[in-house]
Amino acid sequence: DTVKIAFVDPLSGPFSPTGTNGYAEFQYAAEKLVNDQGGVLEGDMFEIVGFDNKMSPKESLIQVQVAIDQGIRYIAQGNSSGIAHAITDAVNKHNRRNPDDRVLFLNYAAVDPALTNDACNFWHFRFDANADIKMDALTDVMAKDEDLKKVYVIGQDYSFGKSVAAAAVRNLGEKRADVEIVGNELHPIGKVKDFTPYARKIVSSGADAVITGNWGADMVGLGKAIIDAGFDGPIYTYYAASNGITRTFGEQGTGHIYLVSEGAVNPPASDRTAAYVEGFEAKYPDHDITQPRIANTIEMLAKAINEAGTATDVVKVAQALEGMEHDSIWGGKLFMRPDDHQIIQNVDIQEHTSEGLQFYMDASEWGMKLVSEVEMAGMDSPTTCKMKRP
Amino acid sequence: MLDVRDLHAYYGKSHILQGVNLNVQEGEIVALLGRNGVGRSTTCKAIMGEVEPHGSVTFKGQEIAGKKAFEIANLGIGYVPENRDIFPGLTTRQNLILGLKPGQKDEDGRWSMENMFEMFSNLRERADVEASVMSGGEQQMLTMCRTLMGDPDFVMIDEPTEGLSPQMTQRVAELLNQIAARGVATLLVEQKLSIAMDIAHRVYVMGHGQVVFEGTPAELKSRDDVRKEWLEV
Amino acid sequence: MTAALELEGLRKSFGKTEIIRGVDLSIGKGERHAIIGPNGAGKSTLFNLITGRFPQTSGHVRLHGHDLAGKAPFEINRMGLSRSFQITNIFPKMTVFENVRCSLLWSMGYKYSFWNMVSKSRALNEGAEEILEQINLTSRRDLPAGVLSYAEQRALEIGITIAGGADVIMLDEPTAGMSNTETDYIVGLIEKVTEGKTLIMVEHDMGVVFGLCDRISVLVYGEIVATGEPEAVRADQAVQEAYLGAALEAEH
Amino acid sequence: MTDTTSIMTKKRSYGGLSTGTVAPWVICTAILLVLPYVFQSNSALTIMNQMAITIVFALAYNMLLGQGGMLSFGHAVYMGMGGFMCMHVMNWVEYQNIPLPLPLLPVVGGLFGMGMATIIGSFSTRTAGTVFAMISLGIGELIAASSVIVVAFFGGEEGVSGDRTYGLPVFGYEFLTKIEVYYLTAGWLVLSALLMYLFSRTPVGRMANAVRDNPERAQFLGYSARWVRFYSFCASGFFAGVAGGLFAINFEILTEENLNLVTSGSILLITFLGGVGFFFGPIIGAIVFTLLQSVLSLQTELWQLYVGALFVLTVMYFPGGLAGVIMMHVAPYKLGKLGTLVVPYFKTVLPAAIGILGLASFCEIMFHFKHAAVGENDMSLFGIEFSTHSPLPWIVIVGVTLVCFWIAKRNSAELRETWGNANVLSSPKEGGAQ
Amino acid sequence: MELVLVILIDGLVYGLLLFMLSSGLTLIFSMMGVLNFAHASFYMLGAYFAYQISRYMGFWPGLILAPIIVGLAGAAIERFGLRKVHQYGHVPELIFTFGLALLIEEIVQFFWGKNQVPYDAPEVLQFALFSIGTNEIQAYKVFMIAISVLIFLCLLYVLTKTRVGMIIQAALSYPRTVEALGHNVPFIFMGVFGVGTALAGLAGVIAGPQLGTFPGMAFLLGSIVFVTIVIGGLGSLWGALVASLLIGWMTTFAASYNIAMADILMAVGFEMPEDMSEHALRDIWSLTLPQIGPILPYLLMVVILVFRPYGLFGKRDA
Ligand SMILES: Nc1ncnc2c1ncn2[C@@H]1O[C@H](COP(=O)(O)OP(=O)(O)OP(=O)(O)O)[C@@H](O)[C@H]1O
Ligand SMILES: Nc1ncnc2c1ncn2[C@@H]1O[C@H](COP(=O)(O)OP(=O)(O)OP(=O)(O)O)[C@@H](O)[C@H]1O
Ligand SMILES: CC(C)C[C@H](N)C(=O)O
Ligand SMILES: [Mg+2]
Ligand SMILES: [Mg+2]
Repeated sequence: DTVKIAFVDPLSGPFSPTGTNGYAEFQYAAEKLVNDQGGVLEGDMFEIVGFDNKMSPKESLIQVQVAIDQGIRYIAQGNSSGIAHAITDAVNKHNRRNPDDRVLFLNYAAVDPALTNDACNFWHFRFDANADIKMDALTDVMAKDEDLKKVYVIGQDYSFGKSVAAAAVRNLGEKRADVEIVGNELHPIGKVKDFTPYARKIVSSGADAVITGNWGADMVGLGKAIIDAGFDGPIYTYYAASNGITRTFGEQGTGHIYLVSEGAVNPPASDRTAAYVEGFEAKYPDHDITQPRIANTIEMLAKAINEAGTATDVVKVAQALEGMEHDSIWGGKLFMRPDDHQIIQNVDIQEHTSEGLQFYMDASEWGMKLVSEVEMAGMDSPTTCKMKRP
Repeated sequence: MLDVRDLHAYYGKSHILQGVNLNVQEGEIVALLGRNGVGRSTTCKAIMGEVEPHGSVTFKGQEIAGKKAFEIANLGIGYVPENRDIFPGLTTRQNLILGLKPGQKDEDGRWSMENMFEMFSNLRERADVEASVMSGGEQQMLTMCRTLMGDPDFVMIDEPTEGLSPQMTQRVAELLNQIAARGVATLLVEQKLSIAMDIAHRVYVMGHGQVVFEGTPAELKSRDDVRKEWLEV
Repeated sequence: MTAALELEGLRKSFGKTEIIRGVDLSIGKGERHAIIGPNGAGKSTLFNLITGRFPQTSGHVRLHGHDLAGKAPFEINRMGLSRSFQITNIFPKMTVFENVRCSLLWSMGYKYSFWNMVSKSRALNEGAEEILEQINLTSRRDLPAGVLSYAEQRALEIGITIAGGADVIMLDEPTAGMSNTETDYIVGLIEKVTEGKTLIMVEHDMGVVFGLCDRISVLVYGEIVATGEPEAVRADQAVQEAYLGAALEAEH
Repeated sequence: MTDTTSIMTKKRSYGGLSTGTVAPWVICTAILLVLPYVFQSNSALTIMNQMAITIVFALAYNMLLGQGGMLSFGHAVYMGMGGFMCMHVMNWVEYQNIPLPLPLLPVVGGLFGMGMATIIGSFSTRTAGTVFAMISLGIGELIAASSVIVVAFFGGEEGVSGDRTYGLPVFGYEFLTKIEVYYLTAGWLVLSALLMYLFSRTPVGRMANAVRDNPERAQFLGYSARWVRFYSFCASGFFAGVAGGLFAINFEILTEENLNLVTSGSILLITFLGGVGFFFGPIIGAIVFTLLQSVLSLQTELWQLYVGALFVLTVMYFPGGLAGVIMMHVAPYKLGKLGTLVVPYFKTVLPAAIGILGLASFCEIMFHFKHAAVGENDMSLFGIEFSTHSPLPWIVIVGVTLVCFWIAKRNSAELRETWGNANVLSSPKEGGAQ
Repeated sequence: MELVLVILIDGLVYGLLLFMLSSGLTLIFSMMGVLNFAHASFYMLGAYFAYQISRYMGFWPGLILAPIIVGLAGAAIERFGLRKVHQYGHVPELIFTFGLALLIEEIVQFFWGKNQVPYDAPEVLQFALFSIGTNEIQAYKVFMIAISVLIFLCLLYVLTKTRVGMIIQAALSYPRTVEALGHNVPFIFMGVFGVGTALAGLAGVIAGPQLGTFPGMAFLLGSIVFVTIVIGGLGSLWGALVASLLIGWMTTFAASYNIAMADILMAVGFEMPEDMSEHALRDIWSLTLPQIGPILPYLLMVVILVFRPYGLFGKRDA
């Protein structure tokens, strides 16, 4: 029988761009990396089942329940840490109350550190570097920039945005005590109609660089406003790529937009990587590989299932995942840290450009190019997670 | 001028007009009498196209049944509804202005706003007060004037003297005669027999949604049976 | 004994125009009093002042000796005064029956209670049915009030007003728009239900006025020019000119 | 807009509940009792619970809209506030182990919701109409926005979560399983629905209608329009709060979405879809909408398109809402002519329905054609597999759709005819005339 | 300080943009009484149409054509949808527009996808006209100001110099009677709705490049427009203008100054609790002006409605 993975993310509404893109990536990964390789165990195929959570915690919980009833054992979600908190909590309760149909929560993008610290639990695995780790990598690069004097930190007013801000301040403090944080503020998420005033503040604060965790419309809005206002320094971001963002920034973005992520595709790590991306671009022309970690998620799950020898006893699978090491299709190693289920991987800094690209984004002539890479970022980052194991 | 043949009208399920026949000639005043609820107002509404008419209504030899209300109005039919329908939020003057047909200017027609104010001095005093606060009687005058502003060739007036003081009632009677004098035909729905009898050239009596008597006021006076059966309880 | 209703130096201006110019009037218990006068004289305004619809500019209104200054309409109504409107004012979407039943609720002491079921109270519903009988609308019981013919709505208006059984009843042109025969019927009804109660009515139909009322006041331009027995008023010269004009002949 | 009372009072059954009024309640309760045996899966229970909650909320909302004529754009506030309070209480119960049995939690929510309503209502119910509507909109936005700011109470974006099972067990029930929660919810559903129904029969309830129709006249009947509004508002707030409590018990988490404009807006849509003119309208609305949202969205990405279309068509052709459609048939039923409609319905509504499905299929296939991954040409509709890149399915769908609509159109005249006759005591003339 | 000047300009731009939306809505909401929740959706349509046109013919044709197309669409919707619903009252109309908003959003996503589209200001206007301090003012912003002022003048003329306003207001209470006086009420309603939506469309055309053109743009502006005209007072064009500018400047200033509640509280003489993490009022202490900026208009609206129900300039009770 097939191994089903529930993809619970917004497939409709204002947040659907990230959702639908992730959905495509999951389907492609399952097909290419598992099914075409003959599946798991004795030929069981992966199947990705999409559930539209409309970016609503309530709907997420309903859909998760529906998924569980369909005999699905693996819940994948990533869009917004807020929802992730709801799901991880619900999954935890469910597994405690229904010992005989437990499920795993594969978090592929919700990067609020809390999820692998105070809010951690045995059933939650995060395949994305959390906000702290990413910020660590980001600030490493920034620290090298000698004439960086003033930095402005701005983000969305919710758990993720807050943790980005906190991490930024902490890291810069440690690495470049001389750099001054000229601004550190949060704006309501998805409510700001015109970012100009924020841009004005940033410009007149005389900042040389901006750090933001914004995503979706909040990212484009902020970015364009800042550049229009006449800012000419770098903008260090988490999610300023694809989903129309790259295309909208266009020429304006070159030399401004930097982004921290994993699995840079320009240049591709190997022919296998290149083939994988080409295949995807061919199959999904109006999507891009925006979340390379999704491939890792699928590969590691498959590996874990094979090691555990079962796809239904998720405890065994989870145990197999814990401490698993794996060679990522994007190059470099992957290590699922057992004590907090936070993946450790290479983190890349990339820049928005039109030169020297093998792969473009948004079917435009722009894309993201590797600037520098941090090996196994956050390997020894601390965690407060104390998880109860079954 | 106006010729109504076998006119039927319905409200939902209830069959209100069951074949009304009547006609009005140039410059004559025709009174439409009957008990409350027999369907006199409905007759006017049906002619005006406010309730769907079934049957034939010709005006100046032209079939108007099925036409839209504003088309009918622009053919020269004026209608003074029984419950006044003063437009709230607009002043007396604005109410009168709305009486003008699209593109029509004051002074164009038989009556100007000035004439109206002369006839009913109360209106002049209240010209720029919000009309909906005016006294019942004043509102009654206003509706009549509003319709006349549009310079119709034929007016249907539903209970014009309602709520008017005896004096004013006289005044309205005079006005109706003036209207006729200026060659405008009138269909008068009236409760106060006395007045109807005084000024009407011909009267129709309605009952059971049909016209049950037609003739001159004099004839009606002489016909006690009709009065007994159709006008009294 | 204190008068049922007492007006003292009552004045009302809208903006600069003064509509009621110092009205003094005292109406005894059980009296049937008519207020007549030309259109725009201020009769309805007077009603509105008494019933608290408008605040007066100056002067006093006393109901059974209590000053009504600053009281809201619903408070005044609770003190036993009920009125009808010249321009029909009913609950168009509710059924005729509901219209009447609602007008009984407060007077039957249900107030804002949410522990009584209206459909359960026999007194309430039969009371309502009775009113319907009286105003001849039983046949239209379950129609939305809005679809009644004009005169039917007028009848309902009166029904709602008298339903509460208030002891001071004010009617603003109750017979307007009714044919002579209807008029006669309604007058009879009014006579019956206001037995022993105080009635104040505005009316342009002299037949009704002279037939029904004990005393008449003539209001002209916001001032009372005459008050007294019908015969006296009818004889009054000023009244003749100001108001009745040729009307009397017309009516009788 | 005639209220169901007019139909009740016809029976002149003053005093004593007539079977006519009791029967529906008994039946509904019975249905609620057996439902879990029909739909046993946990997800079915989850969705039914969600329905029940929405029903309570929608009924509460209709106390304002349908009966009080007050249009609120911020009613989620009272449900949400009630819910949040319950979450906190739930957690206190857990940590301070206060002996508060879970089934009583909704009362807390209700009281808190009512508390909120009392505060807001004190100034918002002065008038109905636009002023009320806009104040409610403003308050709604304010509370929703502050929910992400005031983290201490609202828990920010993650919201507040708790665990219902840590309270003290009631008769050995710990509410571990969905089924237990279902019966708890169902119980509250029946109770609050009944209370709300009775409320609409009380003097305040009746006057709410009067004030809706003509606030001024109500004043001259001894009632202060403002107080009447205020009372209905508080009552509505209470039951909204109860719904919030049920939500807290079911989902064990409350977030900003429980307060925001979207929730407030959808409850308005739900209530209207069901039909504001009838007490049971919102119930139907809640059931249908929940199904659309949670089940249809599993079937198609276009579900919002269909929902939008549904609303537009409903208001255009059935302003009385779904309940209105049902009540339309009461008259024919009374005249014993319901039977005459069956055939025409079969001949008109059936093809129309197929036609609509065809139209939907067309949207689906077009969507698939435009947005599906390259090479994935196959899609399945109603269990039929086909390729969107071969002309045949397009032709079939378009053909079927057009033919069905044509048939429906042709037969609709007959339906209208029979419908007319079915509504009058007979005499075809009258019938034909409408 | 120069930032103030910059903010004044930005606020003006945003305010006038709001005005263009609200002016359209005043026509529809204040005059026809239709709570048109799809208004912002027409604004979105304007932006998308203009984007589509600009891809073939450039920005300027779009500026003219897109609003016209939107207006025609609006008129058609009135004619074949709203008109039918109108007779049932205002709530059904509202529901209708709700559904409409959903439909429009889905349709937009169907044709233009879920992502933001690259709809940009014309090259000729893509330069910094002047800069105040380090802040640059794009020429396009000045262009936006010009257009909005133009619109305002046109509307002022139509509403004050024609009978249309009166007719519609009268028709709200007694449509049949107005018709019986010879006015083609349905046609006028259709026209007004068309013009109103066209205005929204125009707003979209010129706001698209500035605020971004994506399926969520309608929802983002949805309710604020109502707030604007309610604050301004229903039926008052001047009110709409003043309120728009008020909100424009208010939100812009709020977003621009990080005034922290903590400072205020301490200024007033409160003690800053040392351990903030568990303090009950911690959120109040950490509150900053930009956080609450976006909700200030709603606060203002509630306050105004409570004390002055007919808004700043409204004559009738709102
Ligand atoms: N909208 C409506 N729906 C249903 N029935 C109506 C409607 N309007 C009027 N009716 C009924 O139609 C009948 C005739 O109404 P109409 O107004 O024409 O009476 P009328 O002759 O004008 O009497 P009145 O002296 O009261 O004006 C009345 O019995 C009334 O109840
Ligand atoms: N709110 C107001 N503002 C300005 N003028 C008003 C207002 N209300 C009434 N009036 C004026 O006061 C005068 C008296 O009105 P009122 O309704 O009392 O007259 P009335 O005696 O009832 O006349 P009728 O017999 O025609 O009903 C009228 O001229 C009217 O225009
Ligand atoms: C998909 C991501 C934009 C979600 C975001 N990183 C969060 O944690 O909320
Ligand atoms: Mg009549
Ligand atoms: Mg009067």
